[in-house]
Amino acid sequence: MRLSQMYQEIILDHYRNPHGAGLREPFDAESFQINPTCGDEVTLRVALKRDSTGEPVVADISYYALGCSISQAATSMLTDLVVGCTVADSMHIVGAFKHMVQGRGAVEPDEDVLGDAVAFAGVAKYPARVKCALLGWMAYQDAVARAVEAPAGPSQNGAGR
Amino acid sequence: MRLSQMYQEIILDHYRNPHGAGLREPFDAESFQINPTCGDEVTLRVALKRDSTGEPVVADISYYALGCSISQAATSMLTDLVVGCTVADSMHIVGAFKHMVQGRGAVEPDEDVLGDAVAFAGVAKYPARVKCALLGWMAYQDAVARAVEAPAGPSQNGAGR
Amino acid sequence: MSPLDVAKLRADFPLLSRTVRDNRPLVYLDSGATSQRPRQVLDAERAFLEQHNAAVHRGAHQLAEEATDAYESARARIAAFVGARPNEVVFTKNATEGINLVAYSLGNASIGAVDAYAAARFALGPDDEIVVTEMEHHANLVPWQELCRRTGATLRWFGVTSAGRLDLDDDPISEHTKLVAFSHQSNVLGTVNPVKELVARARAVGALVLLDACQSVPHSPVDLAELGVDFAVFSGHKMLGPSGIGVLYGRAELLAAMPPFLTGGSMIELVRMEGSTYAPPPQRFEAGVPMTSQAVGLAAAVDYLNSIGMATVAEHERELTEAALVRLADVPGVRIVGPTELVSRGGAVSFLVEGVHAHDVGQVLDDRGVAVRVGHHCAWPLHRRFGVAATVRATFAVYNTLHEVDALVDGVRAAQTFFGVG
Amino acid sequence: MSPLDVAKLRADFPLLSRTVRDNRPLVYLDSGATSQRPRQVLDAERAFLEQHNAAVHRGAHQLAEEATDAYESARARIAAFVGARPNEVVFTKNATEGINLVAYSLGNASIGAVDAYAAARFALGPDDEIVVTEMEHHANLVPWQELCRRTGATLRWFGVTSAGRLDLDDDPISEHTKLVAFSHQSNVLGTVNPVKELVARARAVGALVLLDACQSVPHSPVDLAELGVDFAVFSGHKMLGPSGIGVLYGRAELLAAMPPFLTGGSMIELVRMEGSTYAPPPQRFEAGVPMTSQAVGLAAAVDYLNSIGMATVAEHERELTEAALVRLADVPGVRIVGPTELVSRGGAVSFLVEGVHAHDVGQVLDDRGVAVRVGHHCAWPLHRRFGVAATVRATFAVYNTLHEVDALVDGVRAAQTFFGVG
Ligand SMILES: Cc1ncc(COP(=O)(O)O)c(C=O)c1O
Ligand SMILES: Cc1ncc(COP(=O)(O)O)c(C=O)c1O
Repeated sequence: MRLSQMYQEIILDHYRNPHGAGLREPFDAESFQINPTCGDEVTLRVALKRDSTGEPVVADISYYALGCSISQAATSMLTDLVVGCTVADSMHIVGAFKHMVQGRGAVEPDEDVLGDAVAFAGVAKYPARVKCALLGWMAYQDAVARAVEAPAGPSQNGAGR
Repeated sequence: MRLSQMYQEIILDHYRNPHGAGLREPFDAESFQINPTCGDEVTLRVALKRDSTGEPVVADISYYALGCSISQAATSMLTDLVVGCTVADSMHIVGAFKHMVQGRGAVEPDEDVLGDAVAFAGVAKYPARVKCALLGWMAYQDAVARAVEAPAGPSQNGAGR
Repeated sequence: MSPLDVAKLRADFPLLSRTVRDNRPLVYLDSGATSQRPRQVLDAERAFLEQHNAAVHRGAHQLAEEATDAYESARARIAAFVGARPNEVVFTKNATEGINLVAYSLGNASIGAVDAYAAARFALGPDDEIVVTEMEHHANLVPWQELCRRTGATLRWFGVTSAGRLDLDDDPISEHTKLVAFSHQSNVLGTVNPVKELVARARAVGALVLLDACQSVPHSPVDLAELGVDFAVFSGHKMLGPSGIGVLYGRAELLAAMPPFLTGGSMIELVRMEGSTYAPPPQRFEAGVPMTSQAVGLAAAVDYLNSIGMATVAEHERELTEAALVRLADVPGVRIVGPTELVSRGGAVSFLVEGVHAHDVGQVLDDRGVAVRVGHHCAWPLHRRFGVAATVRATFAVYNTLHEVDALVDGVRAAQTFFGVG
Repeated sequence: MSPLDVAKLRADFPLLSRTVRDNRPLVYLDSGATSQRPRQVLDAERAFLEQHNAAVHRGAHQLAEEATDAYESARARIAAFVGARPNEVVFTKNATEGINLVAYSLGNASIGAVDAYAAARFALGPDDEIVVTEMEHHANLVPWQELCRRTGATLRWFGVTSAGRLDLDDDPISEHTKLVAFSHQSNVLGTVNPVKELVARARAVGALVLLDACQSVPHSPVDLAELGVDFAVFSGHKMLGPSGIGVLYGRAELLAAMPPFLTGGSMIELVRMEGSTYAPPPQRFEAGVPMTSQAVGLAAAVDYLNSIGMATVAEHERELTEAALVRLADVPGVRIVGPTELVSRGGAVSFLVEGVHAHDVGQVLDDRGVAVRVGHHCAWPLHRRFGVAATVRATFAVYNTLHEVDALVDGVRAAQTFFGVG
């Protein structure tokens, strides 16, 4: 059954018990993202700190999400993967995740980089669900960009001008 | 040859020697009509008088026309047919002419009413030329309507608002 | 069932016999988004293109005559289908363009030096109001928001009751109202709105009425003149016809007085560098080379629907809707969003499955070959009104069967099982 | 002749083998108005409709995925055909809509409370000017007249020399100019305008450039990025593709900053009753269900043209044009309106026959099976410039032959004989 390729057990687990859910303080930047086709939304905050070498590191990700199993599980898994990473490393993971889910099933995911998130490889075959998987990840990317540019203050995806 | 059905000798005669051409005074109303597809135009003036019973009669039609053989000849033939008629009779002729040329070749023209203008029956089979045949006739109809409403003053077809 | 041989009719629709996802027969329940085309429509368009194609209203050669005849004959047949006269039918690319056409034409009457008559009749300003409803498709909402932004007018709206009906008691129509725009049938709730009542209220204050007939014209007999609306729109692709064509109906007298929207070739009377005047309707509103073969295809769709009979179409779809409502109601955890009884109700059936997001329900259905729509169906404010982001929506057309309704209901149960909420 | 097997290629075009008027073989010389379609285009559209049709960008089921893929693949292939990126291609119903889109978007930036950035960049007011040319098709003239009327801006234009070239010495471009809009190739004169020179002049004053590429893209290789224009439009039906679809090209950065034009479904980001925000381009400019099968058909047309090679197409049409110019020049009493030499000249050949009105010439040609266009060809000011109401126009496509050029010239002589001016 094709369904179980997409909805792997680990995805359903994260969906039922999302990691790191809820909005917390303090945070350096916040991003609000929506999926205009289905109305799903996520508000995601990122808090950064500096490690011993002065490099920025992800201290916390907190979020409030309305959405399907895929979008909820993907956001949950994001927090597992990037909290504690340097910002630079986290961007590498985001890049690999985007590459995989947008790859139409033709991209061999790198488990070393993506860990459990390779479970989303099945989503890549369903183009309409790719945005679901990316919702939280795009919010993270946006929030980090804002945190690095000008700390604090909420935002919304800027396409609406 | 189908061409000669359309361009009957009498049409070509009127085209080469249009009757009543030129703009004359006095006149009761003027109408300017264009064919928006080809840019042909006619300016047509009508002068009315009253007959012994007080009925309005067409005293003169004068015109300046730019256009193809069909439109020029049709205007020329119009003047032959309606100058001297009562306005009411002329409207009957206009109606019969329109009916014939818009009839797609399915209308048997009434020679008693249309006289030489039955020569335009062939035009009815060429929908793109119907507007040519009607250009001067529509100008006449418009000018008469104006003359009856409010004498004198030029006009243009009113579709452009 | 109705006296309709659905199996025979389905044979006219090549796409319906295909399979999806590991060879499952397709169960197409998304006709509210776009319908499939019978080969009669495909054949009509192809025959036109192989034999008569030319630019219409422009040429004097035989092909141009034939193409113009085909195009205008299509207009006449489509007009007759909805009780209109040919010169009251303007071809647009879709219903959305039709609504924008009216909105921009009113906007154009409001700015710059247009003729005084059009300005007096159609201009909007800060004292004026436009009334819509909370159940509108974005196509019948956003253009009015934008028109208000441009003119300073105010947008007001009828709310929606929890039963999925317009709240007619809280009536925003007033002497300030210039236009009332609403859908004949909601594309989400299936609700059929009380057109005559709303027309009467609009008339009482001298307001114009625009009817979004996208979801009614394809599914039941509609006579626009009899309904008494001023404008109406619908789309070809939702009524077995081609994409890329829609219809704006406007009462002749109104179209004749309205300023143009899109400008260019074929809609002019006289053009000078310094300024132009415009042709009478419908040409005034059809700038450029039009969607010729699509008009021919849409007329073939109308002929096809007529050959079935719109009353038969409506009756067949009523049976499907009834079956869907009854059978879904039997599934614990399923909640219909919209009227559950068949009074003043068409065949859009939207629902929620407790504990399973609409996208996930849709995915399970898709895996079983059942194509439905999930999301807000371009009616986001309506979904917000019901406190949800997304619903699952099944919509029917004349080619659907009761067996397909069963496939839907079975699929919903399967989704519950899969996500452990069954 | 060019290395093109025209006879073989003609077999792809079902319509070209038909007869007209008492069994005369059709000689179709009106491709400048609309071209005919090869069966490859008809087949592609039909295959899409029989197998993959669904509403794009809206559904999550397999058909919707396939339809969306087909639609976006079409966009990518069409973009590549003109040197653009996919997100720089907006589908419209025809070229006319594309020009209106830009005009209305600028207009919308000029009125009401749009975002300050768009206003600063695009708003027009009484101090501003738009520059066109006297040889424009009405589609690239009237929308600018109307935009000026709405915003108070002033329209200026390049004149045309008696040789049929732009009078570049009398240049209306100034620091007031906000936009320069002109045709790549005149649909009447055949003149190819100096795009790079005009772009340089526009750039020097910070003005935007819109290129009407309706008559160039179908006939020669065009790289819009390389030409450096900001916007360009062309129509599917003039390039062997379907009617009901056109393309607006816009530089990505500009489209991203421009306010929307048509509003409704699929172009939104967030919709509330109180107001909405908009999706990024190209979706922002594609409201409603789009012309899906038509995009697929247009991409097939592009594939077809690519398989011939646009350089080969151009060379073939150059030979036809040369033959027409030379052979018509041999006929006493025929006057070409437009350049008579082949430098910077495409294949629209318009002419006058002394003593015979264009309509009458056209009628004689039609009687012999030769389909040309007569009238002002939607370029009335240009005709006025040359002091005539109407010309006869022959236009070529890749499927025309030298034999057909002879049929044209013979027909012109026959018209002279018939009207006694030969
Ligand atoms: C130069 C030019 N511009 C614009 C147009 C308008 O194209 P369409 O009618 O397809 O919108 C045409 C064709 O009619 C044309 O030849
Ligand atoms: C009620 C309603 N109005 C308007 C529309 C818009 O139609 P289109 O996208 O064909 O313009 C739709 C369909 O999407 C609809 O269901």
